[in-house]
Amino acid sequence: MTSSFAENLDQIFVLLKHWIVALVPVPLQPLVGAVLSVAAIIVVFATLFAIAVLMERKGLGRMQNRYGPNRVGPLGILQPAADGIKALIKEDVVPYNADHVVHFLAPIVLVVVVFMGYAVLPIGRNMTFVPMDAGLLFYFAMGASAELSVFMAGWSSRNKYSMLGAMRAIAQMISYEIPLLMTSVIVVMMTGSLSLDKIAEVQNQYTWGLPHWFVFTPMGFAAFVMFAIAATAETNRSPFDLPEGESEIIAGYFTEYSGFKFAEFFLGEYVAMLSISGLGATLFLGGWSAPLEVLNVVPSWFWFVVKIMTAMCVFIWMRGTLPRLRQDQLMNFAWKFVLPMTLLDLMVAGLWRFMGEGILRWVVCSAILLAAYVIGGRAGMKREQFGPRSYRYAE
Amino acid sequence: MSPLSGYLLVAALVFAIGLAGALTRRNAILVLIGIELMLNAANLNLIAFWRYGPHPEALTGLMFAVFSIAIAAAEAAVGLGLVISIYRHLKTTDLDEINRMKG
Amino acid sequence: MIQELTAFTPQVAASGVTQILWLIPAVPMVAAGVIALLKQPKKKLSAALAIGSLGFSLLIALAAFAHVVAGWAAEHAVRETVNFTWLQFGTSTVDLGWVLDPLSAVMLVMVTFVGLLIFIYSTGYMAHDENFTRFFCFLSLFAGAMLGVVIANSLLLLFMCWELVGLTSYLLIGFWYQKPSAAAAAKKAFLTTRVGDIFFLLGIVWLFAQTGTLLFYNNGAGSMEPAALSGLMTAPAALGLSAAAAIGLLLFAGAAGKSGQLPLHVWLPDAMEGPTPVSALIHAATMVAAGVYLIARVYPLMQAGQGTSLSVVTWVGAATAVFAALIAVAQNDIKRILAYSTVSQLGYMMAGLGLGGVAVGMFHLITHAFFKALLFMGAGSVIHGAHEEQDVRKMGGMRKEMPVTFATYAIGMLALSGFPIVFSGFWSKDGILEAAKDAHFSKGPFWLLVFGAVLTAFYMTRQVSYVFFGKWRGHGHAHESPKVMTTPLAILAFFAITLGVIGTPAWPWFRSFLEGHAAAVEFGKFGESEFLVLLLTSTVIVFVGLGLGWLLYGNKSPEAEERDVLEKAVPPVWTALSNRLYVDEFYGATFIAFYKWWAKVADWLDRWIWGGIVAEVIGSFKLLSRFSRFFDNQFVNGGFDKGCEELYSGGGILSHIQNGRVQTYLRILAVFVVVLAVILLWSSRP
Amino acid sequence: MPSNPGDVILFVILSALTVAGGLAAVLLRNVVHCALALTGAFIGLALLFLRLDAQFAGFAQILVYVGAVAILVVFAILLTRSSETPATGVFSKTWLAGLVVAAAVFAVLAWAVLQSEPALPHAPGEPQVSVMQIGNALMGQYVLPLEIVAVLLTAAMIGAVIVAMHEKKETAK
Repeated sequence: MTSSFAENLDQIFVLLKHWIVALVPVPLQPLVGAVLSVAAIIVVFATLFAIAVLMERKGLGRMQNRYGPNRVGPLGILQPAADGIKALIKEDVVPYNADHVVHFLAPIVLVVVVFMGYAVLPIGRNMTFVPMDAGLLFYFAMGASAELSVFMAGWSSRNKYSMLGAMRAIAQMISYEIPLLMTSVIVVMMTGSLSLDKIAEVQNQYTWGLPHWFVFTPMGFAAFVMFAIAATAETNRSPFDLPEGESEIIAGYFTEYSGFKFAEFFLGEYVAMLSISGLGATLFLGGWSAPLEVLNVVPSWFWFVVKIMTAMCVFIWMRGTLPRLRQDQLMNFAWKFVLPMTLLDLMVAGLWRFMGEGILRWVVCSAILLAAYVIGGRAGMKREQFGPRSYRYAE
Repeated sequence: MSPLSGYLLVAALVFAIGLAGALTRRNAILVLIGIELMLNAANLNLIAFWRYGPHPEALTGLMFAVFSIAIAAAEAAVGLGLVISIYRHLKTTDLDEINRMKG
Repeated sequence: MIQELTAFTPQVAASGVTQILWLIPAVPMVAAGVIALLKQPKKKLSAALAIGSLGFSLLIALAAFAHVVAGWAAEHAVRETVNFTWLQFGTSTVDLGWVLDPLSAVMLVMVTFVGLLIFIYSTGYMAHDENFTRFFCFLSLFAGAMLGVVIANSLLLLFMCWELVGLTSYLLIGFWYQKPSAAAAAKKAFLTTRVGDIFFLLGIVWLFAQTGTLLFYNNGAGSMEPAALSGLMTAPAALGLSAAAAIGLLLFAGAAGKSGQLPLHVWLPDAMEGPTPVSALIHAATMVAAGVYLIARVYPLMQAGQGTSLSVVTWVGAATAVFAALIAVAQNDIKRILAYSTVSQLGYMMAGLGLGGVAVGMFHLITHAFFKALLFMGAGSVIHGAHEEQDVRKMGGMRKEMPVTFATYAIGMLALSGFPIVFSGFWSKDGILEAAKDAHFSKGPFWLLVFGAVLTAFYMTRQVSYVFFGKWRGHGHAHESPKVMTTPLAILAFFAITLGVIGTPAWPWFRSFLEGHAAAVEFGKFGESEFLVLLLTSTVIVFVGLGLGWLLYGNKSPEAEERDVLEKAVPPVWTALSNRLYVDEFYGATFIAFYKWWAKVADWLDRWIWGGIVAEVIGSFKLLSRFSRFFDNQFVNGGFDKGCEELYSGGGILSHIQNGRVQTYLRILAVFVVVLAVILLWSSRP
Repeated sequence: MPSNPGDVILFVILSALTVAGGLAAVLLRNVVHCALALTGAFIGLALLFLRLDAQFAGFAQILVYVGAVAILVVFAILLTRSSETPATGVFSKTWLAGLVVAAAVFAVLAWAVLQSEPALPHAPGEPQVSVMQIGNALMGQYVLPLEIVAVLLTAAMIGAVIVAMHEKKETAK
């Protein structure tokens, strides 16, 4: 009885959807189903966005030894609502010289593209909007499209700061997209599938009550670390928040946005963070699977949300802790450390496949990665002799 | 009309548009854009033939398209690098002015 | 006649540890490569890399050894191979592979373990050398190559690694290439071993021609397995030998070169010019053992030689043992004495292989590796302590200043001399003597080996008396070496004593392990009269040697210029011995002189005969070309120039199309595509 | 299989998007707008690929063209300062000849397609191809082309960097 109850609870949203869909005439059913799913995703993640923003503001406040928002509602918890209303009713200022059409399209493209990514994320057991064969590829295709919206925003504003911010953002996103892809390829190599459902499914196994998450394998762990770094950079979060470095270029590519369009960018950024956390959780942390076998009674979607919110906390924590990188450090880090390490990790993953079962591959793979990370880390820690930096323009 | 011929016509149209762009625009980058369009039209042809051909399970057309996409990426990188390099030497990307071999 | 070496059922499926066996040589080689790429003064890192890699190899070797022992305990004869095709030409293939069996497992553990100790010791010994990094690069490569020899399951792979060993030994012996003597010694080592290697290569080619495979073991299709061997035994060769015997002898020639057997031993003492750790590594544990190991590896082939090959091995070994021991008596360089002692002990091993089988020879190889490494490193420590002095006459009384070195050196010396019961050398040498006594074809080797044993004890006593007893005759003050050097000594000393346990007649564990049958403890064996007689005999032999040595040299402190006791007694013999029985001079007068003469002849031929022909040919071509030029100028060019002018003007017209506008080109291209398509469509219209 | 009206409408919409994007990419005066319109055409093509059940190729198209090529193009535009509309015409002096040639090419191609209409197959092939099969083919039958493409991409990357790199010595002169 309890297990059946737990199963029902696990599938409650799926059952709910089926129930509602069954109410409408047959020809309309696919359409209604799709609309329901999209609406659910938008509502749930917009809510999570609000919670995340509040968490960030409160948490950062705590870290910086101040209160954070505490006026709107009890303990300030209604602050996101206040922010939203403010953004909606604010005047929408567009620069005179701006390219109006592109300026208008940029935030829309960003939000659409970011929400598209959720189509393939398995939010719970049987809870993927479009269970696609090449889901991972789709996710990255959408992620790559986000760069274009950044360019559109930066270029159309006709503002040097916007342009600089956009260029920084694109350079950074392209540089870190490669390690992001490569780390995912490691998971793909281990599962043999590009489908995120399959990846989550594979990790939902237990030995001695412990889950088979990829983060618990040597190269999975190494890949997870690299993924976390690349994801932070990909979402332009501190310490990689140069594109919006307020002390240098005001607010980067969305300097010239105000009101609701600004809110869209804000939303896009946080939803992208949530979605990339979701991807990370799916790839490395077992997606919706419970951390212990006994905890399987708790619904799968709950675990997914717990995981992405934990990741958000880490994002916030990093923002409160780490100073911002310089542009050349950022690029050097991407191309000279993260990428080579990821490639090495990829080779180790291959080695892992070929070494077959047994304890030996654990030892060998761990040893190779550990050695590489220690040596690479030590080499990277050394102070280089920074001379005057030289820049290259296409003059 | 067969759905295949529809795809082929669209591909031909896109190819012609790309060719027209490559033939009429002055800016070297626009010429490259035209070439990309032509390549894409060819890809559409390949995939359409693969889908409607007698042996889709052989994957030939699809593979051809996938490789063509990869090669197009290389082509774009080198082509745009050349444009930048030409711009650096001649301070222009206008093809009507770029007619010397000597930099 | 051909019996498998093992009594248990063979188990051939390769286990996990066999699959990764290739890592054992590969890791040190990779480490060598990495060290070679390092910046020059990175001493710590290079030493750490070399030692770490060899340590890693040791771990795998231990795992492999444990695997083999486990198999043995479960009464499987483990012989696991991994083979793969390397080359394919026509229908025949050349396969490479590696093998894990008791023989290779034992060697792996010995080489990695002794090598590791030597590496550690080297960090102390070479600490102040400016080419420290290079040294460890070579050392690592050497160890890798040697391990490759050990695991090889293919004669070809073995030969490749064998040559790598040769190359790295050249590099290491000539490490101090600024010294002309070191450079010369390196060259000599390289060339001398090359002589043996040519025969070795001939043997390989012959074997391949006969059997079509160079793999040792390949599920019944290998060249060391009964099917191939019975073919070899029947195939005739020259001089009434079977092919098996002839190939065996050729391989033995290669082994003789590497292991310093009689006519080819000359390089080994000269190789002492290298740094002492190199001497220890090359001459104790690895390179010279490679020859012995090779014979052990191809032992089935040797057995198939109907006694011919094995008796040659025995006689050469026994002769070498006495010959080198004799020379060792009259040497004054501390390392040279040890070098000749090594040659002599290698003779014992060869004789042991020839007489008693793989286990007897290999047991002496293993115990010898430990105590000879110990002695060499002890000698290094002594040289270090005596301020780079190598002449034993200029030392003395060092037991007080260098207590640890003295104690360990004494253990090594007693082990080498075969001091009864306690030391490992006694048991291994005893095994050889016992086998020699039972030899069916001749008693000659037995007496030679007994005489050699007396000499061994004698010259070692002489050396130890000179170095550690009497009074100090050197300059400056002797001092004890650092911990990093003495600790390996202590470890080796421990094994020099305890290793004997696994090879006593009462518990012949080693023999049963190698030959693949269960071992039993029979203390009763000690009581058997036959054994007691032999025990007594060898004890007497050892004590005669020790006593004689002590009598003549004990506690005396002769000055350097003073003539030796024996020299006073029998001057001509002493002169001959101290001049190494004139072997080098003999070679100089015969082979080298012949080569010099032949080189002159070749030079003359090159200059006058071949050169002359070439010059004539060139002259005639010159003449021809003159004529051809004349023809060209007069007839061909006229018409050609005309044609060129036509082309030029035509090109002028065409060049108008080439106006430098890419879009024009593209347009022309497109127009012609259209034209082509139209033609195609028109022609294929239904 | 008679094509149902929904499919036809969808096809027309996607084709219109593609063609419109292509036309805009070729015709617009501002080069950045051209690049953005090109992206539209790419997306349209990717959707057409999806209609043809070529999921992998479609997503690869978006990833490569929208994520990389389009970005490269806009970078090139910015680096060569082409983003301002030039005062002189954007079309070359010989634009009419170009247009005629392009029209001729389209005419020939369309003629060829229409002429072969009766010979074309109407029903799509049955088997749905999974990404797994594509992966197996890439790592099996097509592994050599894959390796060559890898080498080509590396060479192209190095070549592009070298071609576009600033030559320091020349500026020093």
